[in-house]
Amino acid sequence: MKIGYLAIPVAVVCGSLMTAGQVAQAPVGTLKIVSSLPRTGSANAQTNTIVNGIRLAIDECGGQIDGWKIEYQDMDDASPQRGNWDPTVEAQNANSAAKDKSCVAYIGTFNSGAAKVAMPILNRAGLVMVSPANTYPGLTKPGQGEANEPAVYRPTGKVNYFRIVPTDDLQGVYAANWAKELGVTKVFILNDRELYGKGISGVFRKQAEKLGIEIVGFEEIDSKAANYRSLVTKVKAKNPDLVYFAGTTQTNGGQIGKDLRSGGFEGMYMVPDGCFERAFIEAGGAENLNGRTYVTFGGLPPEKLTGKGAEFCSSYRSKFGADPEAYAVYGYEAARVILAGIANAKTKDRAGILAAVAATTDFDGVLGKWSFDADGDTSSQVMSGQIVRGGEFEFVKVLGK
Amino acid sequence: MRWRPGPIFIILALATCIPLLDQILPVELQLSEAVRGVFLYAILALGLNVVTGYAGLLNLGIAAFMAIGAYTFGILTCEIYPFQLGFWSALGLTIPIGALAGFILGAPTLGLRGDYLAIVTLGFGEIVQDVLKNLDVVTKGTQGINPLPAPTFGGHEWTADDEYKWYYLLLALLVVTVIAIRNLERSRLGRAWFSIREDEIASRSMGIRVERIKMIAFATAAAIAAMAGGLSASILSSTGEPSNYDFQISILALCIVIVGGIGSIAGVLVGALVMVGLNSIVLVKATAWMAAHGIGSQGNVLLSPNNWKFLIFGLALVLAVRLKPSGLVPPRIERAPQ
Amino acid sequence: MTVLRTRGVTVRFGGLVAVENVHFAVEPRQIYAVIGPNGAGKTTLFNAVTGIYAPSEGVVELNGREQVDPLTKLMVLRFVVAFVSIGIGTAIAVNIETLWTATIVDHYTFAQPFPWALAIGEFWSTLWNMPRTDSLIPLVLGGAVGCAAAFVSWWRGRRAPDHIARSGVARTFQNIRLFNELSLVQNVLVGMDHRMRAGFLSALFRLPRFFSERRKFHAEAGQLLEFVGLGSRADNAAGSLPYGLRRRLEIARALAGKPTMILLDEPAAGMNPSEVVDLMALIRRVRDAGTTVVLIEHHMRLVMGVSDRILVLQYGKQIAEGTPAEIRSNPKCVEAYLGSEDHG
Amino acid sequence: MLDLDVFLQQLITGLSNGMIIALIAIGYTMVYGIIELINFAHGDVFMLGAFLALTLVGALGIEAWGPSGQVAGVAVLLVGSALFCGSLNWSLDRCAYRSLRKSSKLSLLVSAIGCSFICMNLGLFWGGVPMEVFAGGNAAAAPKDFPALIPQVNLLGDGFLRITPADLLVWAVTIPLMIGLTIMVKRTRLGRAMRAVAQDPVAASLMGIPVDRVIGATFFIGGALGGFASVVYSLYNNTIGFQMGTRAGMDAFTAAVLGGIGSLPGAVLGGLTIGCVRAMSDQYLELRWTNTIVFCILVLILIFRPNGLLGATRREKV
Repeated sequence: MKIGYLAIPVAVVCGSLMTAGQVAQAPVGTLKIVSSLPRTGSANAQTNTIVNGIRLAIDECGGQIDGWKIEYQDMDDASPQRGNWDPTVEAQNANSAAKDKSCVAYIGTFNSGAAKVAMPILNRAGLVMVSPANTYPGLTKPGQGEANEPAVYRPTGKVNYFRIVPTDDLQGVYAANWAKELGVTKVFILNDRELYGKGISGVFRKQAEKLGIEIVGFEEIDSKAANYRSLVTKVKAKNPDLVYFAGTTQTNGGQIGKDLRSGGFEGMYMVPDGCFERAFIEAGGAENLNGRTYVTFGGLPPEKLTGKGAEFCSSYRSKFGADPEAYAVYGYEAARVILAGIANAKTKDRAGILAAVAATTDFDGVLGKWSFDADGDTSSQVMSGQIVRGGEFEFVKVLGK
Repeated sequence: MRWRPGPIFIILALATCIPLLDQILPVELQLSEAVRGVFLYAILALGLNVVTGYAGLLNLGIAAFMAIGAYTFGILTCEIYPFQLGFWSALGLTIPIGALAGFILGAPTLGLRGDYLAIVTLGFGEIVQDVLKNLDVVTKGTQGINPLPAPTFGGHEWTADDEYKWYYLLLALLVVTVIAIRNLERSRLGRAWFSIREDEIASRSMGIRVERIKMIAFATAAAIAAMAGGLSASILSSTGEPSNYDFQISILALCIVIVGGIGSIAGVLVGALVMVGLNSIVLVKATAWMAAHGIGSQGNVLLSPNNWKFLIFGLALVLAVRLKPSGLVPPRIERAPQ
Repeated sequence: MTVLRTRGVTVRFGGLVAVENVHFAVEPRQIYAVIGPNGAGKTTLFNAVTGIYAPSEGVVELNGREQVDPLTKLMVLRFVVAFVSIGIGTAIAVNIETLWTATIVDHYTFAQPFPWALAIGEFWSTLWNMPRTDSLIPLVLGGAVGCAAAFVSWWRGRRAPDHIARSGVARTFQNIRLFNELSLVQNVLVGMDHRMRAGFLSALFRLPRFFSERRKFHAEAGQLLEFVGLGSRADNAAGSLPYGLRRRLEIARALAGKPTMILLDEPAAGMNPSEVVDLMALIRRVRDAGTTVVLIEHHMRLVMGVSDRILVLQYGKQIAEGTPAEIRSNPKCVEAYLGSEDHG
Repeated sequence: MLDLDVFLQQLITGLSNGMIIALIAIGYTMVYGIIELINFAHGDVFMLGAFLALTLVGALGIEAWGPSGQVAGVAVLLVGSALFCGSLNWSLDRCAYRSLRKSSKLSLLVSAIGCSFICMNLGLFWGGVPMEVFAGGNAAAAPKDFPALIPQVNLLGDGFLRITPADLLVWAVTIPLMIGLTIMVKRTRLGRAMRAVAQDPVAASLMGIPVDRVIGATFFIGGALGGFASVVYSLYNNTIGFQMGTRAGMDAFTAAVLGGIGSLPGAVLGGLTIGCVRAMSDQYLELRWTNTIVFCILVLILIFRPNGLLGATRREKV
């Protein structure tokens, strides 16, 4: 897939979406979309932008589709005593969505671990679930996770879970390929011991081995540590060209970048899309990351978007007063694919909407033109590579097809 | 003496009515699922109450035993391991394994003075998470183990949809735990625990084997916490990830015990209702209501209701001990071991 | 047989010598008093006898046996067991990933039956064939630490007060140490604890044994409270008792364990004259019931009235020992202590 | 020789990290010594101190003060944060702990836990302040970059071994503070009063020592040390976030216990031990096992020295 093709202006989703907003009439009924994301605690910054994206998508269709009123509820799957996602709360959210007859779609979860809890519940309820952030391959892809995955998440046998982000197995491979292209011969791999980081680092490691990159070290960090100076010393002693950290801003991606610099490490630093947000640069300090920090991201960065995508950027900017982050794009896309599903559904109930969303093909989204495959994964395999320069992410190239 | 229903009985009797009430309430007001969480934490806190309330040993790592219970249950039942026990036998096994874990931690450290023991338990809570995360091969690391079975009755395995069955099962197990702990409390053992809490030197001089008695308290607490862990894993059908059993869970359990009334079973039940109720009922419903009515915005950090949750939880703790320093339902002396 | 004998007991706190070179012996069914001015080291001596402090020098013998447990063969066996079990445990724990892979992961295919016998055999052969550095080092290190820890805990516990109390020595405290939040009966029942046999399971499941034992000991505790004159308050909290009665409760609690010897630390402190008379009667009754009594007291009328023998301490040193008549006529004692006969 | 360089580098890192832990640990140990409270809010007070420091950096524009001006700036931050944290800790005592002196230690503990949550939430709000140093306050919960006011140069030239001005700052602030504090506790009237209250508050109050004021002063000093630590931490690590107090507090509490709770030199020794063990374990074993190793060492030390490394054996009066 070439850049030009990707950058095709994103067309109108469907006619009804546009007209419904203009026809002012009493709503036929209410359809509710809920999202369940960790809103309390450290992931709050990321989920804020997801929710902004969702709200923008709903506002754009005027809160109405075919005379049905679209309601949105923003649920929190974190609890104050945990300060992070809480499985009990996630189950509670999923159950209440399942019980609420007007609820037709579930946007979530943020953490793949939470998805494991929610998926069987929503599957039994026949509720469509679209995740803007889960990347653990086992949730959808047979043979990638445990032996019983993903069947265990589909007790009814039907696929109701979809995701619009590429999974770890893609990103790890692309990142390693890119590292090879950048001329890396020795790499030191780190991960944050979370589901996301462990997955990507494992794939990265395999691919790097395949490409003949020497792996001089593999460490799992403590994501709550105050600094990583002793780690940097260890890294420096091994003298790699690249340090690959599979983790997120929350799990100290910024701090590692900072400590690598202050510890005198001169090589490159690469991180996955969990760090593709302004907060990463702010946490790491632009002067520490500039010119040496590479970021991969599933899709094109917002500023590279044209047409419908550019429109999204400008309306996001005018509505929320800030540039959209990667997660805002994901949130927006997740909401739009659901709204399109609602518009296309023959019957405006769970089964109809689920069928419509599952049938999504050649969707003109801000992430490109893509479809859902039989497992519920996005067909989009576009990833882009960024470098941090001048305190901003700068687009370098498209990775993969 | 004529039997009068005590506060424990009244609380538990009221609890049986909630699912019936839910039948007539709209979805937003239904409580039974959230109350299930209260039961789970009540069981956990009852365990902690044995060690902290009765024996007076500050334990800041009770969640570690919950994690051990959950992972034991997971490994013994999940279809990706060869053991594949059923719900009841696996839940039964979490109890001795939890007790064993309590013994392993307790054996070298119970000679320590109060707060030295506290830091050891706190550290234990952290490393259990670390070990569960690091032993990928055994525990599947951060993936969590799933699916886990629910109890079967008459060949029908429950799912999360059978929520009232779950509700009553948890309630029944809570009642069993309450009875078991009351039996222990009102025995020679309970008396020994109380005496150690009151005055360790005096009880030693009366021939109480302090280390052994402390050890039993520790292991009992660990066993109950492990059972709570197994139960919670079964309800969620997943062990979740190791960091789901972190320090904050231990802290919540401790707050339940102390806010409710140290060493009082009724206190623990009330404490669980208040603390967990605040967290997973009041705050959840309040933020949902505010969001539905367009109150607050998330652009501003102060106007987003979710950002106030820590503050409200903290204030509740400070106010609770300020107003009721000995707990909401302090233990009554004449009810103590006889 | 002598119930209690000390040979040259000395207790030092840093540079301070609290008790120095004290020799005395208490015969069965005696009432033995230890007197001396404040700070003479009487309570310290009691603490050394009951194991709360370890004597810096000297030996305490109880019923003809040294107070400190000797290192028996059984103990040595326990250290060996600790070494082996903790060593093996450490070795398995350190290599758990390898073992688990060899045993479980390699033999289990999803949804296939699991070859148990093969897997268990594999477990042991893997453990056995492991590189010696992986298995022996943790085994030796873990075993050594475990063995050392077992030794340290034995070393600390071999003179423990609970151990001494269980061998039949009970005591009361100068600054009363009751369990204030327990009722009177419960306080006494704590004293009986080491005579009870019903264990964890019989309490948990309320087995018949639990009930029979509870009946028996509750009745006995009631009698004991009657004996010290507190029968009517059995269910009050100990913290609610007036000061004078607390001492009685302490005595009842100490007697509850059926001790061969009871040590009373200033039982008459804060009592009025009529209470002292009652106390004297009580002490005699205790002795008559067959228990040896050792007491520390400042109240001279009581001491002279009940004691069979008296030990006088001053600045930690033993200055006299003998019958009340001998002490009364000993000029050193009169000078040191009895000069202030009106005390208390 | 590279291996030796690596070892020395880890030692330097370990000592610097350990010093910071020790500085926080002293705050714990002082408060514990005097009212036997594990002051859970201490870590969060420390965190708020770091937020104040960052606010001062932004408000005063310290980054633009030039090399020598920045030294003055660091001094301003140290004083400002110390005063702020001291006062905050004192007010916590005044509002949340004082009324609980007579109740059980555990109620006090819960009050402290509550304060910890409140402070953490205040930190979250603070992160949303629309200032440039807080990245405009858009992402309140995200970690914040703390500008490197101290140049990140290697004082030892171009070799592998690095000592940066930040390392020197840590030592230059911490060591005099510890010496000063030890002298204060040993020599001054306040120090004597503190030790008296720690021994026996009732007796001390009978001797005319204003117990509440002495306890308040202890909280102030402990908090102030947390304030110093927060600035040192921020300048050393260059990142702050509203949840950093929990981990810092946990490490510091472990250090205080390891050294013998209540003992000032013990807290320092404990902090340095933990810092060095961490660094060595990171280097010679695997990072993921570091926490476990620290814990095992703690347990081992406590088995053989139940009162910590330097803790006095407390003999209960019987």
